[in-house]
Amino acid sequence: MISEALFFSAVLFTIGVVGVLTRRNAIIIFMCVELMLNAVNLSFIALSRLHGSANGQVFVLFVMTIAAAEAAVGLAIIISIFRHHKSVDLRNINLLKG
Amino acid sequence: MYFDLSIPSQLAGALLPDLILVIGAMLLLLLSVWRKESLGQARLVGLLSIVLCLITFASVVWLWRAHASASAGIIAVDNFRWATDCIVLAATIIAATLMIDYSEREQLVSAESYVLLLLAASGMMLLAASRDLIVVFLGIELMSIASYVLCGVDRRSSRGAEAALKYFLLGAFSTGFLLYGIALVYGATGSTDIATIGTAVTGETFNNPLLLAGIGLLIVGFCFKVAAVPFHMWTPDVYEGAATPITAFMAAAVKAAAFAAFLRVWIEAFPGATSAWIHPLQWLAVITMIGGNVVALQQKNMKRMLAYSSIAHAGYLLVTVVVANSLGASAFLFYLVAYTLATMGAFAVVIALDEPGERNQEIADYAGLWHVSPWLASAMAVFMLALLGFPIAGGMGFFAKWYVIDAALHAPHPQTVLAVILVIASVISAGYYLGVVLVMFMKPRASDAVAVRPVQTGTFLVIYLSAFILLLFGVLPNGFVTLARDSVPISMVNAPAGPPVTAAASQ
Amino acid sequence: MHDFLAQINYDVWVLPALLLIPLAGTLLLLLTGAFSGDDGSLEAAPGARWIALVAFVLEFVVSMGLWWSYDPAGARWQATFDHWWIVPWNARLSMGIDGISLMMVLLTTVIMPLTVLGSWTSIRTKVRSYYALMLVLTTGMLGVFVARDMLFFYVMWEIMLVPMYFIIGIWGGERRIYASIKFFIYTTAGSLLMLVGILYLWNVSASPALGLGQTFDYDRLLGIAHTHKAALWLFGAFFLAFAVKVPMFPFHTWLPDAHTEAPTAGSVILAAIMLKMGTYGFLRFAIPLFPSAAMTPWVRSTILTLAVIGIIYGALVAMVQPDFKKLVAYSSVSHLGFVMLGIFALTVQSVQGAMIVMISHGISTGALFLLIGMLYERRHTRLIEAYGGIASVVPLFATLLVIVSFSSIGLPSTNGFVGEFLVLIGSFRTHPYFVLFATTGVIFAAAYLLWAIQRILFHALDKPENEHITDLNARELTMMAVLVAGIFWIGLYPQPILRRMETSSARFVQLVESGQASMRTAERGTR
Amino acid sequence: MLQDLAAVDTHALAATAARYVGLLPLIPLAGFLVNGALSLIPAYTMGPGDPSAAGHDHDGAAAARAHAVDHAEQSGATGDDHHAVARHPYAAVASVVGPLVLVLSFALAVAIWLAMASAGEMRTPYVQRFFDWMVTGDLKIAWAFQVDQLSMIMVLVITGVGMLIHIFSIGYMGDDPGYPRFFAYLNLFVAFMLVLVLGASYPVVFVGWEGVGLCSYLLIGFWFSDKANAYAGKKAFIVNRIGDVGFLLGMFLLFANVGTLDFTGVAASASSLGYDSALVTTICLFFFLGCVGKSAQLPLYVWLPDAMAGPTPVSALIHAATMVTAGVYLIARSGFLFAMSPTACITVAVVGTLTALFAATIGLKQWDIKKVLAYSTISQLGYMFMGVGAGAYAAGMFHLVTHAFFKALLFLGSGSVIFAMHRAYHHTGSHEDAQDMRNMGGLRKYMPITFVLMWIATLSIAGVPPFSGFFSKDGILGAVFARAQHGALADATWLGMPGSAVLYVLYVLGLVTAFLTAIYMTRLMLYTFHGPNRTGEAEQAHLAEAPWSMTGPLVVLGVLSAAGGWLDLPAALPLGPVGVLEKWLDPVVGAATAAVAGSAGEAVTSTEYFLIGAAVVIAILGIVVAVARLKPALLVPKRDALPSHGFEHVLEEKYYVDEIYDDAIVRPLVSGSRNVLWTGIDRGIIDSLLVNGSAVLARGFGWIGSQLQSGETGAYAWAIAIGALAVLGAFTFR
Repeated sequence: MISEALFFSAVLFTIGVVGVLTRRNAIIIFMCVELMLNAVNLSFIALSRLHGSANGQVFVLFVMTIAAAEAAVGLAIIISIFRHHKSVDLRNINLLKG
Repeated sequence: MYFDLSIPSQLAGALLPDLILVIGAMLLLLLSVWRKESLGQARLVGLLSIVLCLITFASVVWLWRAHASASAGIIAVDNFRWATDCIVLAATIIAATLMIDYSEREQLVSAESYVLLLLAASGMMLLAASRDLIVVFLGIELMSIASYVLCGVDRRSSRGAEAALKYFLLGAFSTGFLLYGIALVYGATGSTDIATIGTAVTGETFNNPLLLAGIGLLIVGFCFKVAAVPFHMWTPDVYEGAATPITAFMAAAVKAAAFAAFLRVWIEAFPGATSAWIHPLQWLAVITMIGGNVVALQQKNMKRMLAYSSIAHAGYLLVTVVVANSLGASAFLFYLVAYTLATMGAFAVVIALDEPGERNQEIADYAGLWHVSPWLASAMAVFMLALLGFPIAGGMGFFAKWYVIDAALHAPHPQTVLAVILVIASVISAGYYLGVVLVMFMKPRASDAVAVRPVQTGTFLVIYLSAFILLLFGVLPNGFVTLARDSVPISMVNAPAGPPVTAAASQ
Repeated sequence: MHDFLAQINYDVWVLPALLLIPLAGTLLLLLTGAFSGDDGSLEAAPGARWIALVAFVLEFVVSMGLWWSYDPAGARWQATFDHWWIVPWNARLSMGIDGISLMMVLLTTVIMPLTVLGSWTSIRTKVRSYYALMLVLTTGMLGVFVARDMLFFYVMWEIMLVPMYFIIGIWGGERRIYASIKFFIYTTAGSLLMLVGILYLWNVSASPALGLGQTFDYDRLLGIAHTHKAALWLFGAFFLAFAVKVPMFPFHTWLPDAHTEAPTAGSVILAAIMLKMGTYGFLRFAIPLFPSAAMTPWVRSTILTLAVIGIIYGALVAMVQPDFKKLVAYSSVSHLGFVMLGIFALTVQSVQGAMIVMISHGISTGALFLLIGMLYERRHTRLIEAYGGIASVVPLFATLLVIVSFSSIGLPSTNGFVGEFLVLIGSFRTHPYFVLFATTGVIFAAAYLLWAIQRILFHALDKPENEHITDLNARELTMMAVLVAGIFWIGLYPQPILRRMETSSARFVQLVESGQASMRTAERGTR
Repeated sequence: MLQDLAAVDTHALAATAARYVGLLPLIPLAGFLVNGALSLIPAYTMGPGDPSAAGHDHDGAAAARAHAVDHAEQSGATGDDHHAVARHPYAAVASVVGPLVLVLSFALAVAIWLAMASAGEMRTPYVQRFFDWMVTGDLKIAWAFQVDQLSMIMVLVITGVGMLIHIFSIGYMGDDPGYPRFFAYLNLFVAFMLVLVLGASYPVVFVGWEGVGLCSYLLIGFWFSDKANAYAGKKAFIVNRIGDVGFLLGMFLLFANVGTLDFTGVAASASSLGYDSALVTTICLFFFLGCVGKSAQLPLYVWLPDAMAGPTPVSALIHAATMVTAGVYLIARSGFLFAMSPTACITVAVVGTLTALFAATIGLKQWDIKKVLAYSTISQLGYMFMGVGAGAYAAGMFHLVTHAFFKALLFLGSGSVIFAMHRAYHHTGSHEDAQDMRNMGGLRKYMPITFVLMWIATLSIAGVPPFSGFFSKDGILGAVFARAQHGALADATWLGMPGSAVLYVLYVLGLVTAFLTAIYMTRLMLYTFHGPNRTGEAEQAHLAEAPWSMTGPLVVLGVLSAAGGWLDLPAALPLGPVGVLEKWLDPVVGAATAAVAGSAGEAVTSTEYFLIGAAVVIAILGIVVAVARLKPALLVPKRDALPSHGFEHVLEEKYYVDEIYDDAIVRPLVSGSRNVLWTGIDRGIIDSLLVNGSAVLARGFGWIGSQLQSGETGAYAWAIAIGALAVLGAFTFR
């Protein structure tokens, strides 16, 4: 049971990573990151159950809170970038390089 | 003074400086939104945030002087924490000071940036204190989220926005790795408490793939935060795009706090798995030292050059993590003091010479600076030489590097090769640090060069105090050496510094 | 004299005083600069050079007491000074002189006032900074020569680079920037590895059995036995630092650029004093600390080969230089080859000879650079082909150039001969075949210098711009007089110098030989 | 040191004039200082305090000097001996000081000589120590002079002939703007030469040895504005330095094996080196290499003909009478070493003989009067080496002395001729070569005194009795013949050949050389003084004898050349006291001579009379042949002369040795240094490739790194992901 949960979590995490790597839209990338975090949350829950300790579940609560905060900040930043570039396509956003 | 961390009130006592800072920051946030935004109001918030930092600083010093100690728990009450707190707070004060001058110059009305600085600082202090991976995560996120916003604090700047976006996306991405790493370590050891993990990770268990993958992902997460190659690529862009005081803050404080947590986790949680992580970390240290320096050679923009320089310094600091013992921690702290002063001083000079809209930042713009403002150029030369690690003229920078090399040579597994590579990397770095000196002192002033404006008070103080402290303690580093030596994580205080090194030339 | 020196407790304060006098001068210059508000040009700040001159003359006067106070038959270290510095690391401001240091200190204090005179009119911008850097540089150089604490030594060793970097880079010639950065990086690259070596030594210096902690104390570090492998690595680290500084072939290419582009005083200091730090480093540190490594047959013969190559190669390359300063720079490579030969041949005569070559190279090459500087100041070119026949316009200059050149060639009765002769005759006893080749260096030395002065001084005066070069003035004659006196003094009666160095040189030889011997017995024991 | 002094006190010379021996070189040195100062005083006008500020100012003194130089340029005729004409303001002072110091030195030398003569036979040298020079470890070298019979001979020749040449120079150089400078150099030369011959140890001798090289350098390049002169001076010094390397190595080898460099010390322990050992032969050959350089022997003779670029008194004093004979002196001085190595001895003799022959052949076809004398000098030096090589140290020294007389006379005489020629050309403003014999002819009418004196010297050098050269040359040839018959050298083998055969060949070659000598000297006389005058119609009116200040010394030298033979009459011709010089030198070189010659003395035999007869016949034959074959009347002036052909041309071009050296050694060395060492290795490999190459490499990596930094967030994410994979991989596959 535990290995299935962990495997599932790993697959989800990988999907998130691949999404970040392949997509060029800032919002989609951000959503993929959220997917990664939630994959980890799944692991935490499973492991928490495995060890019979509450730590993992506490951790998940923190992660969810922080993810929410991150979402708030992130969307604000994406809006700000949209104001400047009229686009959230990362391919257009490379003033800074070298 | 003794804190029993299982009692909430005593836990609060042990977190006194953190609480002061957070509560103060909240109050300042209220103040900053209380009235219509104006430069004057923002300035007031800035000054108050400096005062708040000073109060926090005093409380840290008070606890430090009182030899506070505590039972085992989620936070550490030890000198390492206090020392890191002091460095972080000092960096915050410097950043706020620079921010006040910078905002005035750029007509940037942003009272909230000071509050964000304070919040980031509180995250850093939490990192310095953390003895539990949950706290580590909280600290990192608190610090990072505030930093994401800080990067884009100048809403008029598209470069600032781009920096914020890149930092945010990549930061969140790396958080995923860090978090996954924590999860796996938790899975392998059944605990998020660092000390407990430390006892669990021993010779027998460390072959657990869960644990190894966890350690590996933790390395990725931390290395992103400290900007180690190849997880560094956000650094130059973000440092260049962000407002200069924020860049200075990130280059010094963010890196310091992330490293503090990195070091503590490594010293307390994973010594049992040394043979597993030492080679990857060595390689990371090597490519960071070399990579940061060689790319810095190519830079034309001062901020970008300093960004790559900060990457190279992350490589030097990684050496202390590789060593991961009390000597490494002392070397780390000492290095951090010198590095913070030098790098923030350098950014302060950049701010002093800045033209509105962040122009006049190319290295070529500094040509002949010595002829028009000799003291500013001299101070910059001191910072450059300090970053290079040159004795006397570079002040503490030399002893910092010295300390790191000493830690490398004196480690239980002597890192002679790393020490030699560190030295070679330093030689490479001479190419660009001296390049700045050269441009300032040996090139003539361009005919179309912008006139140097009088340096604003805050910036002035930052530049010359930093230079003065660097130089003073570069001659007589006794005080800082003693402090650094006594400021190792609590778990190391009674442990020996490793077996006396015998005559093995290399490991 | 002895009584007077004893009465004023000379030995107690002289070394710190020597390090502090230049710093006081620097401070004075910086303070006057800070409050004057002018641009620091020669016209605006004519007093700066006087401050520097007074400081250097004072330094010279103070240092002269060492000549009498040093007792060759006395203690190993004299005029010692010891003060805490970095307590947690047990680094101390520990100083002292022996016969070898003594000569190097005096060489420095004699040359420095002359360099101020040499810069008197040629440095016209930012004079305060210039002289301040010269003063700081002096402290660094003297520090190297008197240090008995390895950390103190290293700090002094490195600190010299900065002022010299600025002196070359700001007041130098056309390619000054390239030359200065090359100088800095080249020498730093060499010495940083030595830093690792020093740290290693420090780490192994603790001996818990005797209750002694880690130390930088030179004398205690001398007593540490290393495994042969460790000794080789450590020697390698020190070797690189010193070999670059010497400079030994093939680590010499920074020198021609630095020498050529530096202002006159910079070239003089580089040649006369800073190059000697490399050879001094070998004498004081690299060899005595790791005798078993330094005297390993293949190491020794490699270094001797490089030394001999340096002698001949430097001379041959010097011969074809179109730029007189570069010619002299390559001649330094050749001369320092003799020093290295003498040091590694390890006989009392050869070591004494190496010391004399160090001193006399300082005098002769310093004088050559000063003379070139005087010419450059008048004609603004260093190219040999730009001159010709000027002996008839500037006879005093010509006379001095001929004297100095012949001292550099090593004409007997001048200083150059005494040093080379002692080196060669001493080295011949242990390494005759190396000497066979090295001795041919004296032919090439004559070839390159005579050819150069022939093209500068002699031939027809066929370039109109050379017809109105003015001859030397009183200031220039004064500084040359000092150096010419030195040339003949050492050439005719070097005995006072040899006597003062004799004990230290002999001790060096004996120390290395016994270190070698103990290594051999130890190895035999393990087999 | 005190003990040494005490030991010296007991010496027979301790309380005599010999204790002032230190003054001998100091007096000329003082002259040097005074004259040197005189030559610099007018130059020293207080310039502006700041050279760079006034560097281009046209100040008065500089202008005056520049004008003087212009004048010098215009009046300097092509290739002639006299250059600028402008009397130096302090010439009068220099005229007094310059020669006076030589007079004083000579007087002191005579006083010491008298003291020695009155002290009776003196078997040990009188060594006076002044102070330590280089004392360290077991090396002990002091400034010390050694007075003995050998050094005294040299001192007398140097100061005596030197004095005459100084006096000659007053007139000869009077109008030269560098007049005090000339005397300064000449005085310095005498000082160093005296150090050379008085030095009590090899290193002190070496001081003089190189010191005279310095003076030679300065004097050859005295008229330095002519490129050829400056070049010749440099060439002389460098070629000499090649020899000096041998001298140095000899000293090193000696010290490493004997532990001392004092003559007395080495002589005492020389036997420890082993008779005819490779070691002692090597030492001797190294020293001989030094002699080859200094005394212009094969293959290092090339500098001496060029050295004729110096003023003629210099040629007479340095390049004929004194300095070039230093090599002979050194071998005589080191007799105790050479006597132990027959191999080295024969080598010396062979090199000397070959040089003598070689130079004589070149002398046959030279047109420049001084060049003829130069090759003649090389040839005669070869004779001397033949003598000392054969262990006939006294004979070698004897020839040295007589050669000093007649060759100085020849040079000064030729100087007189050149002086006259130049003055004549100067009057008419002609730019002909004043030294080319084709422009002379028939000068006996105009310069009768010089004419007579030159003939005396010519007969002397040709070996016609009873002139001095006959006796000294005969002494050498006789000694070679005697050694070939029996003794250590006859018994030795040299390069696989029996010593006696080699020596017989040398003897024959010596005779051939004598024949050639007679021919080329007669040729010189015929072309210069006999036949019609080819100088030019206008110039003839101005040809005249030089003033008495110049002819006076010539007369003295003429007397010495004629009568010098009585110094050392052979036993076969007892025209007076026999073998004075040989007896005088016996305490110094007697033992060495005996060691080489063996026990058998040189009895007066019929063979010896035959030998003497042969030498005389050959000399006279040479003169006769020359007179018969050469037709001065057919000669045309230089400007009209046709180029020579065949072997004649090869001789005229001196066998192209200079060109060969130039092409085979000098050019490859210079171009190799420039193209291979400097451009190739130094700038190419070390600096560009390794030093700057590593910088370029670092920058290259930096450039790659910054290209990777594309600004694309996606790429950065990829970097993180790949990094993460790598880290995980490192954990997996560790």
